[in-house]
Amino acid sequence: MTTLSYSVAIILMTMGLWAMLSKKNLIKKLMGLAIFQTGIILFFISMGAKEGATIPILDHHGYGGIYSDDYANPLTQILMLTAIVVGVATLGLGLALARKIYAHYGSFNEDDILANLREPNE
Amino acid sequence: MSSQWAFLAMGIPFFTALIMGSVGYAAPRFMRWIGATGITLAVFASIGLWSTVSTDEYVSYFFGGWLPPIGIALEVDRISALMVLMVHGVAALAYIFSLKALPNELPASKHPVYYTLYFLLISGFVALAVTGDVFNVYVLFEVCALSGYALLAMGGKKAYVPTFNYVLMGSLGACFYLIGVGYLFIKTGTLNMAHLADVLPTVFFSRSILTAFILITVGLFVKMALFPFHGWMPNVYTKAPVSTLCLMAPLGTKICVYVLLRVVGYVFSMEYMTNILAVQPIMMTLATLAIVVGTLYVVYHRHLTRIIMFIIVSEIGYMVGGIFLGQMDSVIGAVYHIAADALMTVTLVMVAGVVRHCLGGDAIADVAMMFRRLPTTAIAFVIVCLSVIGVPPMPGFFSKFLLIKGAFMSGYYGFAVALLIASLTAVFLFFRFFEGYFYMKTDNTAPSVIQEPWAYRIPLVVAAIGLVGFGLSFSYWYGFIKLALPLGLA
Amino acid sequence: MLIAIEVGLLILVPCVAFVALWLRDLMSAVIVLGAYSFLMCLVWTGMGAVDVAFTEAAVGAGVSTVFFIAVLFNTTRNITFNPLDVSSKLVALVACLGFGYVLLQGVSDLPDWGDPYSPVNAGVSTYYIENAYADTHVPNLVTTVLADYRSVDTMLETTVVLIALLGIFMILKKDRPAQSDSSDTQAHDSLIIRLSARFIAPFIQLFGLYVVAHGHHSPGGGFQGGVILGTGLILMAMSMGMASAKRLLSIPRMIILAAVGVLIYAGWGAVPLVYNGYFLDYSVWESVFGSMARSHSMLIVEIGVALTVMCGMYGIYMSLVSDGGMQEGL
Amino acid sequence: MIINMVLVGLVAFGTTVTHGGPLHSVFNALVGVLLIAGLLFFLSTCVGILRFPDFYTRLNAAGKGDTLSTILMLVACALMVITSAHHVDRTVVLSAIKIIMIVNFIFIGSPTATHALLEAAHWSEIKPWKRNDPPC
Repeated sequence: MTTLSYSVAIILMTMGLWAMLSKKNLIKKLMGLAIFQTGIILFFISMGAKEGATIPILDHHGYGGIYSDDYANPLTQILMLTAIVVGVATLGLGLALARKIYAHYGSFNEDDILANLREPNE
Repeated sequence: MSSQWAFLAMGIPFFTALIMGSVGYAAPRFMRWIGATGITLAVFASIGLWSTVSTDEYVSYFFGGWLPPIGIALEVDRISALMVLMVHGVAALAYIFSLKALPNELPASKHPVYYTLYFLLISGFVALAVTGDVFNVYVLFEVCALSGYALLAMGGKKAYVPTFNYVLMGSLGACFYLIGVGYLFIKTGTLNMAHLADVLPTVFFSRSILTAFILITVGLFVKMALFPFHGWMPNVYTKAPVSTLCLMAPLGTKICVYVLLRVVGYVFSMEYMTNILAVQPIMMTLATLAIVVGTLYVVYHRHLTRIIMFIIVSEIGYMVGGIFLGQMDSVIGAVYHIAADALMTVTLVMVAGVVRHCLGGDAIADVAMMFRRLPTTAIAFVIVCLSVIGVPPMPGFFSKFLLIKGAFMSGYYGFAVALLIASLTAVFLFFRFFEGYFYMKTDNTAPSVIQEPWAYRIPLVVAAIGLVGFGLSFSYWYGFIKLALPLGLA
Repeated sequence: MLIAIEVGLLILVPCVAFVALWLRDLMSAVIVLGAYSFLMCLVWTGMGAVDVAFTEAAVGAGVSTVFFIAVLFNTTRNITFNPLDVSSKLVALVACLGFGYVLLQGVSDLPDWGDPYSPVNAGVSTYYIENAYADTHVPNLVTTVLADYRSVDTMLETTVVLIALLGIFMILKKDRPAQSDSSDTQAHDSLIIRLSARFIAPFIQLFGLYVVAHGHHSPGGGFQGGVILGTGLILMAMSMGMASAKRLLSIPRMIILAAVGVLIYAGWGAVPLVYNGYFLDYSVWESVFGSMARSHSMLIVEIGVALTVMCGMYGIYMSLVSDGGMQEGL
Repeated sequence: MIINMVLVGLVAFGTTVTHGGPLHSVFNALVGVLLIAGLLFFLSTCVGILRFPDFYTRLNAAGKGDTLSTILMLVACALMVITSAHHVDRTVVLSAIKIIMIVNFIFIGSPTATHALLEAAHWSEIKPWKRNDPPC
């Protein structure tokens, strides 16, 4: 479990990076971005996990003492909430741009778009 | 409480943007007055912050009243106060310029939204310069980047493809930075910059810190368009509207350089960078290459906007080189150059915008026409060119002098040579523009002088005067910056 | 806990991600990506991050899938193929290998998974867990840290949603409204769908409000509640047609509401400035609310967040699906 | 409605059952039976989706089997929440009621979604499968 969850996070990030760099389709690139970001989130969440801890909501309003070992780390979760929301905002903007590109060049494919760009009378 | 200035400098543009967003559709007539009030107040706030820092040296501001490792703090030293002053000064100039430039570029129905994003972008830049929390930097990167994407995409049909690439590259840079922060966080358990600087020396010799260093620097390099990662920048900036460019080109990359200084100089410490990692040769090679490549492209291109973009690429090389040289003088030179270069770039971009709008193009021939027809612009252009070349009373001279001095002191002669070559190229470039005035056959025989609108002339004149003033007051700034430098500089 | 299930999920997740990237039909790839997000939620729930899982379920699996589909609906779902470009693949391969290598190098000396005494878990977070309830009287620690200790982050994050809404609106907006041929926008109207959407939508809204208001005691809060409220509106827009959706909440009104949402947040935080306190320092409200000052303030800022996120998600959907024209949609 | 009544009755009855009594094991067995039945229906759904020849028949399998199996499993969950609690208090009953609400929404939402898909297929003129066509 120690290396597994970090490794999975790294695999996901690498996969996302691969898609962003090598895929020709703009939508696939955005999917790669989404996968990259989930990889990062998994990385952060797994660093804040604790063996045998419960969710970070205090039982019975903290009555009977609060022990930090009993609750998962809230800090990493906040950071990742931020990252998720930022991710969806970026995704929306990217999709809007992809939509505009499709409207002008009639394709999501990077090569077609570049070929179209070079044509002088486009 | 004088430390309130630290918040007001970022809060005033933020609230201005929100008020604009709320009333923009109901009362579009008031937009420019709200904006003018906001930017004036913001400039006052930054001056207040500057004077506070001149006496107190250091201002901390704790959001929510929680002390740093628990809450988020703004930490303003003298350098960041200078950066705030720079951002607000440039933003004020750009705002005045955009009042006239924007109606030429965008339909009026988009103006309220445009200015909302514009002010959010300004507040994001300011906050990046003053925040003291490494994760907050990521969020602010995204605030700046997203509003930047939207503003840059306004350049019309040609701008969409470069902007899409910029979305990918910008997100990639921010993600790299975030992973790096993750590695730092997992070894130290804190996100506050000052606290990190305290905790890090105990874990200096671990691989994860090395990984964190690599990822953070690479992420910042992508964001600031240093040489191997510069591909996205010239394309997206040349296609953007000029009023966006006035804000993005001077500040977007410079602020990232400052963040790099903060992260490398204050969090990792210069000692880690030079003695433990010994990455200095790699970084200096990158910086030198950036200068050389930028210079080559400058010679190659024939349009003013594009030339400015590659000047930026090489100037980024100056600053990164100055930071990684690790000498006291070179770091002062780099910081001074960040501010000077922001002023120079905004002037150059405004000149390009005026030429584009008044003369209909920005090729070399059009620029040469400028000397005949737009005298005010031409004078500003000459002044800024002198500064780019590095003629003595101008700020470009002092920063270059300090950088070359630092390069010689630490033995990176290649960097010094690259700087000199860049200066020579600037001379060449300037004369290429200027020769057009003498030798070019103009097709219409009696070129008439046109008057630029006031909204173009005021910022140009102010920027030119500011440039000269910034150069003349160099000794003051030298002492001012020197007191805030990171520890461990020779 | 059930380690076996978690290991299985962790192995399954990259496989599903691979399939999502590998599929040649964009619509199917988007659906698989939604499934991937959902599996990710399960993994995070297993690690005790319920709030993150909730957000991912609402945002990653829900709304972003809808955004993808909204774009694909207007464009194409096919991928065109060009001859294999070896050099770019090679560059990407080298970059990915380098990146993976650097990351794996860093992993080797990280603390163990689930170690309660690792620096992350023993550092600042201990303070949050042990003192948050005494400081704020809110049992959900995530909400506490989100809306009080690190509230500037949250404010900026809400701003990011606002920026995305404004940016997408500005990018997609047509300069002139297109000639509206509203001939067959309602052609595919179905009674069953409309009725059941009408029946379910109020419950969705109610649930969204519950999530916003109950975020102090259970997983949830402004973001999740806002997204749920937004999906309720999206459901109405899908089933009732674009025209009635615009009657419900037009785009300018939506932008104003989204800005007002952030303004509620920032304005509430700016009140302490009058009393010479720090920005977002809720303790000045103690004269009004007593010891619950921070708790109530959190509720108010969460309402601001929910307003912005609701308008943001709905506005982004409307812009994307109607191609900025706001004339016709799904 | 009837399902709801039955469910609420079951849950209410479940709350009265004491730990370790004979009825408790009956309830546990009921949970097991419901879970297994749900899994079986899921299995048949999978087989249907894979084996049926065209879109309409596949959707038939998916829509019906999926709804029923999900509901069965959720009912099992609702009962399990009650029976596995050490002592029945407000939060336990609330969770059970929430699960019953989910059952209701799935009961409405899932068939509507199936209907929407079918209608979309009809509009895009996908022909139903005839006996002699090759399976697509």
